[in-house]
Amino acid sequence: MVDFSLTEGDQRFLDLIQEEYELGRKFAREVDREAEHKPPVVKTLHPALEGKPDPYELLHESDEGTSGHIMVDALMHMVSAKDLDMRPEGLGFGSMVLEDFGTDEQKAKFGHLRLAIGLTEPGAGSDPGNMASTWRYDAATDEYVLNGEKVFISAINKLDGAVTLLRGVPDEQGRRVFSSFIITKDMKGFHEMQQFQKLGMHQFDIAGFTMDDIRVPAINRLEADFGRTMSRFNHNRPLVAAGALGLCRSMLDFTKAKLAEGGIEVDYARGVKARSAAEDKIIRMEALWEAAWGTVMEVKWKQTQLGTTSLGYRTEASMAKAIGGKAARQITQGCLELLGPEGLSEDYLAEKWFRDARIADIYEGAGEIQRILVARDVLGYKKGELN
Amino acid sequence: MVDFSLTEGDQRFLDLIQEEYELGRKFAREVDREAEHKPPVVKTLHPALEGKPDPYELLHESDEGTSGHIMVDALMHMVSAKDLDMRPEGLGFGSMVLEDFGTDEQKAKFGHLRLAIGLTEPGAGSDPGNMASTWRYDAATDEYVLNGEKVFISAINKLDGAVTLLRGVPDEQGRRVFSSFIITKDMKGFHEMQQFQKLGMHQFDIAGFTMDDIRVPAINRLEADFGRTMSRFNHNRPLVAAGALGLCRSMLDFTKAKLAEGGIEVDYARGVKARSAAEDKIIRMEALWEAAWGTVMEVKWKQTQLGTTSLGYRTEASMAKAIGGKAARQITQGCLELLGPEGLSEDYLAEKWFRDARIADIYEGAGEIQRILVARDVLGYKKGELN
Amino acid sequence: MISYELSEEQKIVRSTMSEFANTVLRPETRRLDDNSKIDDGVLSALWATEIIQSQADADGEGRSPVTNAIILEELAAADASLALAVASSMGFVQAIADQGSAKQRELLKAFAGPKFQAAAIAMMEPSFSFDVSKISAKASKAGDEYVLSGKKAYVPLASSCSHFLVIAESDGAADAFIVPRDAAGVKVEAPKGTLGLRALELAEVSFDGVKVPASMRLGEGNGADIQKIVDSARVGLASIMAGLSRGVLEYVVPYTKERIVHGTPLAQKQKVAFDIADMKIDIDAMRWMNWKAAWELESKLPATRTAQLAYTYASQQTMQIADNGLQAFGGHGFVKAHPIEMWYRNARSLSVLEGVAGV
Amino acid sequence: MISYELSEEQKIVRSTMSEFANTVLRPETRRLDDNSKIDDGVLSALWATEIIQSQADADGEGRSPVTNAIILEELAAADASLALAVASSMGFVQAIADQGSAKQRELLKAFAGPKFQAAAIAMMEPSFSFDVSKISAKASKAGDEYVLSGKKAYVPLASSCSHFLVIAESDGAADAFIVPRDAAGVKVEAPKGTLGLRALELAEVSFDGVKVPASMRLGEGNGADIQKIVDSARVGLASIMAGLSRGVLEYVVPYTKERIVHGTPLAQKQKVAFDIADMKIDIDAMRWMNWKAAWELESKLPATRTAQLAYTYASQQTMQIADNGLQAFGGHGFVKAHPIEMWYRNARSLSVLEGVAGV
Repeated sequence: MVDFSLTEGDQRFLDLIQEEYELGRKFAREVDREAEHKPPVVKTLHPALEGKPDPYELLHESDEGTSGHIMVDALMHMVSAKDLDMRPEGLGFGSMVLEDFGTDEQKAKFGHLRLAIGLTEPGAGSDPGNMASTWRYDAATDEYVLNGEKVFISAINKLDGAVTLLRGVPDEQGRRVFSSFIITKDMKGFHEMQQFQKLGMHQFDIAGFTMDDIRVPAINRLEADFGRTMSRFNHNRPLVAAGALGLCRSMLDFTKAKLAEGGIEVDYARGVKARSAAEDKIIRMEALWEAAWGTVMEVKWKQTQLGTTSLGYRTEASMAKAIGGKAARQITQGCLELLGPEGLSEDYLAEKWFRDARIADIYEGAGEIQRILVARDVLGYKKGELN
Repeated sequence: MVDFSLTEGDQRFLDLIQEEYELGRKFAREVDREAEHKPPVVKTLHPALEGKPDPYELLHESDEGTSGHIMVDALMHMVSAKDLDMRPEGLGFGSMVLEDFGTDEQKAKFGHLRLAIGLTEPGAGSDPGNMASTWRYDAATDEYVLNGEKVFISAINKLDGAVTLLRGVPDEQGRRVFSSFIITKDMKGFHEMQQFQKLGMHQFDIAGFTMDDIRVPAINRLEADFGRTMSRFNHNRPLVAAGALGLCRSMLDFTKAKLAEGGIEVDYARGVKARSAAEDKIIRMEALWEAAWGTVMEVKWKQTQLGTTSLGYRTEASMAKAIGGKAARQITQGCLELLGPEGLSEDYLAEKWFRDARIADIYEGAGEIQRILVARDVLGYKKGELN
Repeated sequence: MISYELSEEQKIVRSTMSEFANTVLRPETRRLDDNSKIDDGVLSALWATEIIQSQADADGEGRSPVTNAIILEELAAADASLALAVASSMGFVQAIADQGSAKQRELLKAFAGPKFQAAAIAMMEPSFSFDVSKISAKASKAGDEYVLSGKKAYVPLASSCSHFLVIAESDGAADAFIVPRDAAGVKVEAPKGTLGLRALELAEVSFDGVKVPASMRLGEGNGADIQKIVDSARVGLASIMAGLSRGVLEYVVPYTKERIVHGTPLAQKQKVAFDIADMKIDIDAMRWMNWKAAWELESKLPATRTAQLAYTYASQQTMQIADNGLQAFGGHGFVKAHPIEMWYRNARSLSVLEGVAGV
Repeated sequence: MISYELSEEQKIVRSTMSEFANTVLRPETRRLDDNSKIDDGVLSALWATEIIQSQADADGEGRSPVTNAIILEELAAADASLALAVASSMGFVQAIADQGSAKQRELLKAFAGPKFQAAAIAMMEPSFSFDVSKISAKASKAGDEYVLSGKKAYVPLASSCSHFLVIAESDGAADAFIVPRDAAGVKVEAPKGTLGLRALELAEVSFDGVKVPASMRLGEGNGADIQKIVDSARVGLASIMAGLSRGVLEYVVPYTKERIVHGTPLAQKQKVAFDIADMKIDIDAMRWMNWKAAWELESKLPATRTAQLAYTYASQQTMQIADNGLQAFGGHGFVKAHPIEMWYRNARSLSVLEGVAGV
C-alpha cells in the first residue's frame, strides 16, 4: 500500500536529530568563521551534546517501530540544516566499502578503523581514466607499493585512514587494473594535506593526502574493483541529496518566517493569479523541494526492498542526487533573492546556507555525471556510447 | 555615438507596417483555420491592401532619413505579429543567393525569378553531411542532372522555383562536391509536394519538392558552394528572430491589456518584493524581449557597417537567432500561462501566436546549432572540434 | 510507515489501463484532435473500463484517489483529452460521493450503469482574471431555493453532461450546487475551438437565474468544502500531466536513438541526453508528488499544500518536457505527422484548467 | 538614428579602464575579499583614474551615463567590489550634479580634488521586507529644517564617507537629503560581515533625529526625483553585473579548454559549450540593455522601464552565469584557489543591492 505516514518511531528520531541540529546552530556562525583557519574544532563530542545519545547510533541499534533504518536515515537528513559536526566522525565511506566487500579476515583486522574514501585526483575530476596514482606488486617483499595523490576527501582529517582506489602499473597486456587498498595515517609515506579553503561547508573537512611509496601487505588489498567500490555511491548519493534538502528546508522556513513578518504569507489554496511574486516563488521552490523529497524517499524505499549492495537502484540514486543538487542551487539562490539585502548579513545563517549548499551538485558525482547515468539507462546506452 | 532614437523616417515605416499588420489581423483567424486545408489563399495582393504601397518596397527604393534600410527592416519585423501574408511573395532566399553570388549573365537571365532556397532533406535535418540529393555532370549533353528531395521550404508554393544545394556524385577522389543550382517549377522532373500540416504558421507555406532527373545547362549552376550559400543566413537569422519578437510583442501587449482589465498593472518602478506574481512574470518576459531586441539591432548595425555578404557578423547573427528563439518559446508559453483558461480560446489570437512562435527556435538553424556556432567562436574551435 | 508499494489490485489496474490506453486509445488520438470530437465508440470503450462506475458505489469503499491517480497517468500517457474526459466525470462523482448527503448520493446510481454518462464540475469562468479563489457566479438564497447566475467556461463534454456541479459564491464563500443540464435557465453553448484538448468539446455554460432547491446544495445544510474539490482537481490534472510527459519521453527516446546527425544518433548529443534524463527525473518526481497528495486525500488529511505543489510542479515541468520534446524533433516536431505538436498544445492547456478534474 | 558606435573618447576610456582593471585591480581581488577591506593604496589608484572627478564638474557636460556604464563593466570584469566602490560615489555625485541646486552642486568641488573621497546614497534599510518603493526612514519638516530618522543599511564604505544622500519619506513621498557624516545624530556602525562584496565594508548608518537644513533637501524647493536615482542605480548595478559575468566567461573559457575529461576537453562537452554560448549571448544582451537605459538617462528621457528591465535581466542571468561557471569547475569551483566561488557570492549580492550605485 502506498503510504506516506510517519510512524511514532520515525517521528521520535526526527525530533531527536532536530534537537541536536538546533543545539549546533548556536555555534554555527563561529565555526563557519574560524574552521578554515584553525584545525577542525570538533574532533570529539561537542560539550553541548554531553550525555545525549547519538540518534544515528540508536537507529543503527534498533529500527523497530519505524519505517526502517534506511528510510529513517534519509528522513533525518532532510529535517533541517546540519550546521555543525558535533560528534566524532562515524564510520566513513571507506569503512562501508570494507563492510560490503571485505573478507572476514579483513573485517576482523580493519573493522575498528574509521576509513575515508580516496577516489578523486587533482587532475582527474570525476574521470577515472585520468587517474595517475598507481599500485604495483613487489614480489620481492610480497607487498604492494602505492603512489599518488588523492583530493576532495570528506573528513579525512578526522578519520584513521582511507580506502583508496588506484590503477595498477601496466601489466603484460598493458592493462592498468583498478584495485582498492586500505591505508592508515601512521603508514610511512602517508602525508596528509592541508584543508581546502572553500566557499562553504567550513564545518566539514575536505582535504587530501599523498602516497609516497606506501608499502602494504596483501591483506590490505580489497576485492573491490572500480565497479564494486563505486557501488556504495548508490547508498550515499541520495543521502547527499537528502542533506541538501535538510539545508533547503531550513532556508525555506527561515525565508517564509521573515517574509511573514513583513506581511507576505503563503496561501496554498489560491491560484497563480491571486499571488504575490514572493509567494509564487516560494511555492515553486517548495514544489521542487517536494519533488526531490519524493525521489529520495523512493530510492530509499527501493534500497530497503533490494538490499544496499544491489545495483538495482543505481539509476534512482542518480536521479535523487541530480534533483537534490538542482534543488540545492535553485532554492538557496531563490531564497536569498527574496530575502533581499538583509539576507546577505552574517547576522543570520541564510548566507551560510547559500554557500554550504553549492557543493551538493558537485561532490559524489556532479549533476552532469548523474544525468549521463540516468540517460544511459533510459536510452539503453553503455559507457562509451554516451559520455 | 551610441544612440537608440528612431528618426521620423524610421517611425513612418513602422507605422506603415503596423497598419498593414493590423489590417491583416482581421483575416488571421480564418486563414489559420483554413489555410492548411485549402490552397494558399493569398497568392496575389489581398484586397484589403488595394492601393497601399508595400512598405518594404518603399524602403528598398529609398532609406533616406532613416537609420538605414537594414536597421529599419529589422525594426519593422519587431513591430507586431505578422498574422497574414497579404502580398505576393517578394524575392525569396534563393533570389538573394543569386544576387550575392550570381554572375552578371546569370542575374540577367534569372533575376526576374522569385526563388526559394532548397537545403533541408527529409533524413538530414540540419546536417549537410547526410544530404542524399545529388548532381552529376553529363558530358554527352553538357548538362547537369539533379535528383533528390528537399523539404521544409518556405513559400515554395508561391515562388517560381528555387536555388537548391546538392552534393555531386563522388568524383575521381571520391569527394562529393557541394554545388547550387537554379531550378524552376516548369522543368521536367520537378514535382511540388503538398503543404505540411503543422502546429502553427498556417498562413505561411512550407512544403517541398522532388527532383527526378532534372536536367539543367551550366548557366544554372551558381558559383555558390556550401559556405557561400549558407552565408546568406547571416542576414536572415536575425530577421527570423525579429519576426518572432514582433509576434511576442503582440502577445505581451495583449496579455498586459487583458490583465489590466482585471486590475493587474505592471509598475516598472517598484522592486520585486512589491509585485504580484503576474507582474513579475511580465517584467521578466519583457526583459528577455529587450535582451533579444538589443541583440538583433546590434547585429543589424554591424551588418550595416560591414556589408551583407561579410562573414564578420555571423556569430552575432547566431546569437540573435538563439536568443530570439528562446524568447519566442518562453514568452508565448509564459503569456498563455498568465492568460489562464480564457487564453486557450480561438476567440483570441493568443493561442495562435503560441503555435506560430514555436517554429522560431527551429527553422533557419535550431537553437542548438546556433549555440554550437557561438561556442565555436568563443572557444576558438573549428568544425569537428565541437559538434 | 512510508511505502511506495502498490497493492496487487493497483498493479493489475495499472497494467490493464496501460494496455487499454496503448491499444484502444492511442491509435485514435490524432483523429479525435482533428475532428474536435470524441465519438461514441471511444466514449463507450472508456465507459466500459468501469472506472467511473467504481467511484459511484454508495459506501465509498471502492474509491481510491491513489488508484485514480495511477489510472489517469496511464490514460494520459496515451491521450490527455480522453484522460480528462474520465477525470472530469470522476471529479463530479467523487465530490458527490465524498460530500453529498444521502439523498444527493442517490443521484450516483445513474453512473453505475452500462451506458455512457457524463457530468462535470463547472468551476472556471470566461474571464482573463479568473482564479479559483475568485468565483464570480452567484447563488443567492430565496426561501427554500437558491437562485444561481453566472457563466462557466471550459466545461468538458458540456453538451453530453446530465448534470453540472456548479461552483458559485454564496453568502461570501464558495459553494457547490448540483444542477441538471435541462434545468430552466441553463444554456450550453457550442463548443469553443481551443488550443489543445480539442476533442473534449470544452464549452461555456451559462446559468441565468436557475432555481436550485436547497436540497441540491452539495452537503445540504452545512454546504460543501470547495477547497477539497479544488485539491482533488489539482491532483487529477497533475496525474494527467505526468502521463502526458511520460508519453512524450517514450516517444522521444526511440526517435532520438534512430535519428543520425553529423554521424551520431541525436540521443548521444549531451543536450538531448540531458533533456531526456531531466524528463525521466521530473516525470518520476511528479508521480511521487501525485501519489503523496492522493494518499493524503485518501487518508482524509489536509491536502491543500501537497496538491498545490504537485500541480505547480507538474504544470511547470510538463510544459518544459513537451517543449524540449518538440525541440528534439526539430522541424518534425512542428508538423502533424508526429503527435509531439499536439502534446505541446495539450501541455499548455492542461496547466491552466484548474478545477475540471478529480481523483 | 540607431547606432552602437562608441565615440573615439569612449573607445579610449574603455581600453584604458580594461588595462587598469586587469593589471592593477585584478591581482588584488582575492586579498581584498580575504581582508574584508579595500586598503588605501587601491582606493588611491581607483581615485587616480579620475572617474569620479569627471562627474563632478559644475556644468554637467563631462558626464555621460553611457560612458559610465562602459567604465563600470570594465572595472567589474576585474572586481565587482571595486566597481561598486566607484559606482557608489558616482551615484552620490551624479544625483547632486543632476538634481541639486546651485548651492548643493558647490559641495561637489570636494570631489574634484586629488584626494580620495567617498560618499554614498543611503537607500536600503535593514529589513527583510525592504523594497525601494517602501521607504521607512522619515523626514519631517520643522520650520526651516527637516528632522531625519531611520536606519539605513548596506552603505558601501560607510565609515569613509564624507556625506550621505539619505532617501527618506517626507510628506508621503520619497525625498533625498544631503547629510554630512559628522552631523549630530548620525552613527555609522561597524561594517557587517556579508556574503559577498566583502571588501566594500557595507555598514548600517542610523539617523536619529538628525537636523537637516531645508537647503540640503536635494533640489531644494521642489524636492528631487527619487525614481531617477533608482533608475540610475539599477543601470549602474546592471553594468557591474555585466562585467562580473564577463569575468566569469573569460575565466571559464581557458580552463574548460585545458581540462581533459574522459579524453576530451571539458569545453567540447555540449553541456559546457552550450553554457558558454549562453553566457556570451546574455552578457552581450546585458550590455546593449545597459547602453539603451543609460542612453535614455543621458538623453533625459524616461528610463524607468528600460532600467528595470536591464536590472532584472542582469540580476537573473548573472546569477545563472556565476552558477554555471562554478559548475564547470566542479570541485575546483568550490575552493578558494580559484576566484569563481567569490564571484558566485558577489553575483547573488549585487542583484539585491538596489539603490547603491549610479551611472
